[in-house]
Amino acid sequence: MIRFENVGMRYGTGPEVLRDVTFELKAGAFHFLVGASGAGKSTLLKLMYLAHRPTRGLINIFDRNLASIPREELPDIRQRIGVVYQDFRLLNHLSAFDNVALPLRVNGAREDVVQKHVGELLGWVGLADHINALPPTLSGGQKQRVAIARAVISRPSLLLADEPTGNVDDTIAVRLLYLFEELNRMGTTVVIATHNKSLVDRFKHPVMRLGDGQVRTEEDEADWGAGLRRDAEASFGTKGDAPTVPPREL
Amino acid sequence: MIRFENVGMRYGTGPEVLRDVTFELKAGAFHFLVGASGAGKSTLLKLMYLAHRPTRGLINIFDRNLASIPREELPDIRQRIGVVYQDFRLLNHLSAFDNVALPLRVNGAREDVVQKHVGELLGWVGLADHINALPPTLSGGQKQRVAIARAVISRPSLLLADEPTGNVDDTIAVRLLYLFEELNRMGTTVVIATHNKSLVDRFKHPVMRLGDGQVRTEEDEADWGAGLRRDAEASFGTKGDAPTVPPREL
Amino acid sequence: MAAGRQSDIPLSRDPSARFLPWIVAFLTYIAALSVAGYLALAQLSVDWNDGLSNAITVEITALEGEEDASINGRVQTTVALLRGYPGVESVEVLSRAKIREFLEPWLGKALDIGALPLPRLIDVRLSGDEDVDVVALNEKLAGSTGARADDHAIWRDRMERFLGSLEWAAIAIVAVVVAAAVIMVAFATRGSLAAHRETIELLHLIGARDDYIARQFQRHAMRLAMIGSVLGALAAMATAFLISQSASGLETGAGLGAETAYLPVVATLALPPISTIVALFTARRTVLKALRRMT
Amino acid sequence: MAAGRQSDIPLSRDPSARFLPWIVAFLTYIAALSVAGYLALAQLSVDWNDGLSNAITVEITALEGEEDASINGRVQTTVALLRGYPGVESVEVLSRAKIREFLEPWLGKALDIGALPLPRLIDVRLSGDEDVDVVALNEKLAGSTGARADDHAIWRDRMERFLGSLEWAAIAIVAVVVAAAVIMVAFATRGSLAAHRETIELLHLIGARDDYIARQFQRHAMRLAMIGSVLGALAAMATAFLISQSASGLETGAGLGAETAYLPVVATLALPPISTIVALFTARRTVLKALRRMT
Ligand SMILES: Nc1ncnc2c1ncn2[C@@H]1O[C@H](COP(=O)(O)OP(=O)(O)OP(=O)(O)O)[C@@H](O)[C@H]1O
Ligand SMILES: Nc1ncnc2c1ncn2[C@@H]1O[C@H](COP(=O)(O)OP(=O)(O)OP(=O)(O)O)[C@@H](O)[C@H]1O
Ligand SMILES: [Mg+2]
Ligand SMILES: [Mg+2]
Repeated sequence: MIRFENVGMRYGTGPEVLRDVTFELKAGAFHFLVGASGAGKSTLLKLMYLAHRPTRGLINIFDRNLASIPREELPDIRQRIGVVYQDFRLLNHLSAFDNVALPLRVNGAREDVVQKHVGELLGWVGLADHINALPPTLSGGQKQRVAIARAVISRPSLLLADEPTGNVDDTIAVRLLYLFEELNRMGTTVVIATHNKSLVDRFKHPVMRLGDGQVRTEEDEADWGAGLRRDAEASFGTKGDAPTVPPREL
Repeated sequence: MIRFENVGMRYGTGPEVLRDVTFELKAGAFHFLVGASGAGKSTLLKLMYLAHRPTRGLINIFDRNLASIPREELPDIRQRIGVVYQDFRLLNHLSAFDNVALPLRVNGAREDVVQKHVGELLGWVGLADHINALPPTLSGGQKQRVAIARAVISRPSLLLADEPTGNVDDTIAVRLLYLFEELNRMGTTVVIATHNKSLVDRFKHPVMRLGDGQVRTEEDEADWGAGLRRDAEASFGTKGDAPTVPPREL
Repeated sequence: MAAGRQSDIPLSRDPSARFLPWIVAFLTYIAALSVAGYLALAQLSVDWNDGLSNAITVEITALEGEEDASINGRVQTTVALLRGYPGVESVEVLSRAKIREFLEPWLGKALDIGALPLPRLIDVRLSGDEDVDVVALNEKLAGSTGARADDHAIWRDRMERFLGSLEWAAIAIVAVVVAAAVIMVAFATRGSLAAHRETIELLHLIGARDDYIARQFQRHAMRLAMIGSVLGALAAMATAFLISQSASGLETGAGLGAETAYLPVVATLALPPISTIVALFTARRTVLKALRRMT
Repeated sequence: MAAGRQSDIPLSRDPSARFLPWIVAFLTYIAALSVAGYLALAQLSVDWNDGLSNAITVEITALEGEEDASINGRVQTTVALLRGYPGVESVEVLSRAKIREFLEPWLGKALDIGALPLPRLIDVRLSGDEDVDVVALNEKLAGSTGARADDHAIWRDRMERFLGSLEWAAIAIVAVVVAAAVIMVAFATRGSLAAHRETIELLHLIGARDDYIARQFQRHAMRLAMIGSVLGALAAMATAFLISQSASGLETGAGLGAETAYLPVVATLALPPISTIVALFTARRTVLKALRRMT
């Protein structure tokens, strides 16, 4: 699905944010991405959703070498990737509905399909009362849920979520994680960057830890929680010492 | 310090977000403000930092009736209030330094004072390496820390923080809470809206819970943590059933 | 909702939405008026030219101290000679009153025209079937009655050169106007691109193709150009109408009559579609070029 | 850092930063040229008027069949009479060559001027110390030699009315230009206010006073207006210089000489400071008005 090999990334002439990042995500994997603030989680995700090119190294996505993909084919690939941006990136002049409908419409979906799916999903994330609200009139957590709905509406093959629960309470956060797991069960590969320890502890998925510009894995050997299929595995270039975090009640 | 009496608030012709909110914050208090997403936490804070006028009811701030304050005196009052906005509201064209310096400069502070304090504070929140970075080049957590530094730089009498730890990990969150407590010890009244349960549990300050447009208090009777002075008290109009949450290790 | 589908980028709130139509209107106005002006003058000159090229004026000047009777004799001889000349249709001796009428504006009231020994003028109309060699005619006249024929070749020549430069001026103005329009549209489009950089980036990341984005810009530019150019064309037509009205009140403006006015109107009507298409392609090219430089 | 202190609002990237200077330059250019044009023409008319009001032209027309000798006699008598008239400084009979020279452009080569019985013209210069009653003089001349005196009153009158309307036109143009400048600055400022609404709101919430915010806008508008008006004034001066250069090449433009050019230059130099101040106050008023409507 995704393979990084000795990937390095720097912004402009700054220091290398990522160095020698090597890992592989199998199709259907579900990973948490953790690391200190400024460690490079968002940067790593940016590389995965093709917002940046790496300064060095090799990235394979959907089994194709990123460097060899011509510009015209990028939209097709991007349409298969759903992203929850850390800062939401909602379009302020479009209603919650139109924001969520955007990926479908860009994809050329039929309007009746759009109407059906978007309304349903917005209801699921608890925004049935705010379907026609503009983002500036939504609360922080409501915006975040619109952003999540937009990322999953088109059932992407790859879902990248950057701190998707920073503005919602744990009840909603758990519900959103269930949504992601549901998608994952239907075949979507999921990577969630988060600072929320309790979530990471509660949902026992493999953890990728970013530190010193490198990725290490922390395979949690505990049981995988009720009914969660686990057909994903990640192999990492750098094997680090994986501190085991005790599972905790919410 | 702050007194709300039967305050109601609606946006435009929408439903009442806050209804009959009545409470009092004594000078030097330290409160958490919790509630579901969309409950009205940010709205309540907006009323406190004078970004909105209530649709009804009485607000006293710094022992003055808000309704009777002429427009020309608002800047003086606002300069005594520090705010961490949920969406940061950094000025993208100003460096981290200039963003943090803004309240001092608006206040007419001398440039040498600005230079000294701003650099020191940015160092304290772990951004010594990013003093001249523009916000768009900062990570989510780094932006949040700039926003916090800007809110506290002028040692406000009242500090209002809206979800100030949503983008940082618990280590940094705790460090930031210590900063707020330090300010509180020097006399600043603090109100922190947050979804982060573990923080609320760890720092044993009184909790204001927003639900159904009303405010209820949850006085946590446990010990107050190492060396924290507690000269604040809040009296609330509506006494609700306060679910006691067991303290938890981070 | 269906409308929302095609306008993810809120272009209608850009400053260009306010200033571009006015600029296009102004440019269209200029272009329409210069083309219309050129066409009207060209038509006028065709009329004049027709008149002039079928006419010769023959002049007989009084000699020092010559009697009226003598001059009249010379005039009669000349008329007879001209009547027999091949290609000549009609010959008319201009009356003294007519000559005076012609000269008065030039000489003014200060000079007593009545006291002047005026030259006699003969107006000769040609059939236009044969070319009349004016040089040969002149030699013949000089040899017989001392009359001088003038085929207005100088005037026609001047007129032609004048129209030639007018034509160039009109072409130049239209070229400048088109260039200015292209520049302004490109300029406005680039402003909008910069203003909506984040939205465009998001659309890209969602998987929108360049064409999807460019279509929104080109539709926007097209709409603004259409509004502007229709306004400008209407204003130009109103102006042209007013001019032709007040001109037809004067004798000199007779050539601007209604029957020759359809050409400028057609030219003016052609401008809005042209502007619209120019705006469309300019916006499209500008956007696609800029988008290719983005990821 | 100190610069950052005063510019929290990134106005220099607004579209107004690009278009406002050009508009102000254009407006200044128009205003400068109309004022300069008016002043130059007014100066010219003063010169002409001085010349005309101290001069009378006396005309003696040849009678039907009158001999040269007879006319010359009448001319001599008139000259003598004029020389003795109170207030007359000098009297000069214009030579035949001079009169011809004057008439030729009007009559053209087609007419044989040599054959015309030209009127005699006498140029009379007055001392200007006493008012000369032209009507009385005319009666006296008519009674004695049949000569006619013309004090150009009609011309001077026309000239005065012409200058009067020119003055109004210049004032109107300047008024329109100032109004347009105020509107454009207000317009641009409101655009910037809308574009930076969030930044302004934040500054307000931080405790910035309206004056703190308005100062940034007024400084910005002032800078743009200054750049624009200096450009416009320079262009106007260059244009005026070119015109006066080419005009002084022609005889008719003698009045536009260097010695009278300082007034237009002063007027033009005054425009940039005026524009700058107008822009400053317009921007300030616009911002303060808008801010008062915000919380
Ligand atoms: N556009 C950019 N230009 C320059 N530097 C950047 C840019 N974006 C990020 N950085 C820097 O790269 C580093 C990693 O940033 P990144 O956003 O990937 O961190 P993160 O792990 O997502 O942190 P957080 O948890 O705070 O969101 C930071 O030091 C940041 O300042
Ligand atoms: N500007 C606005 N116009 C209209 N409605 C608004 C506006 N701001 C907020 N609301 C509505 O008011 C309600 C409360 O919003 P508020 O932002 O106060 O919630 P919150 O408690 O801060 O939620 P969160 O935890 O998600 O930030 C929400 O339903 C929201 O949609
Ligand atoms: Mg991040
Ligand atoms: Mg909120």
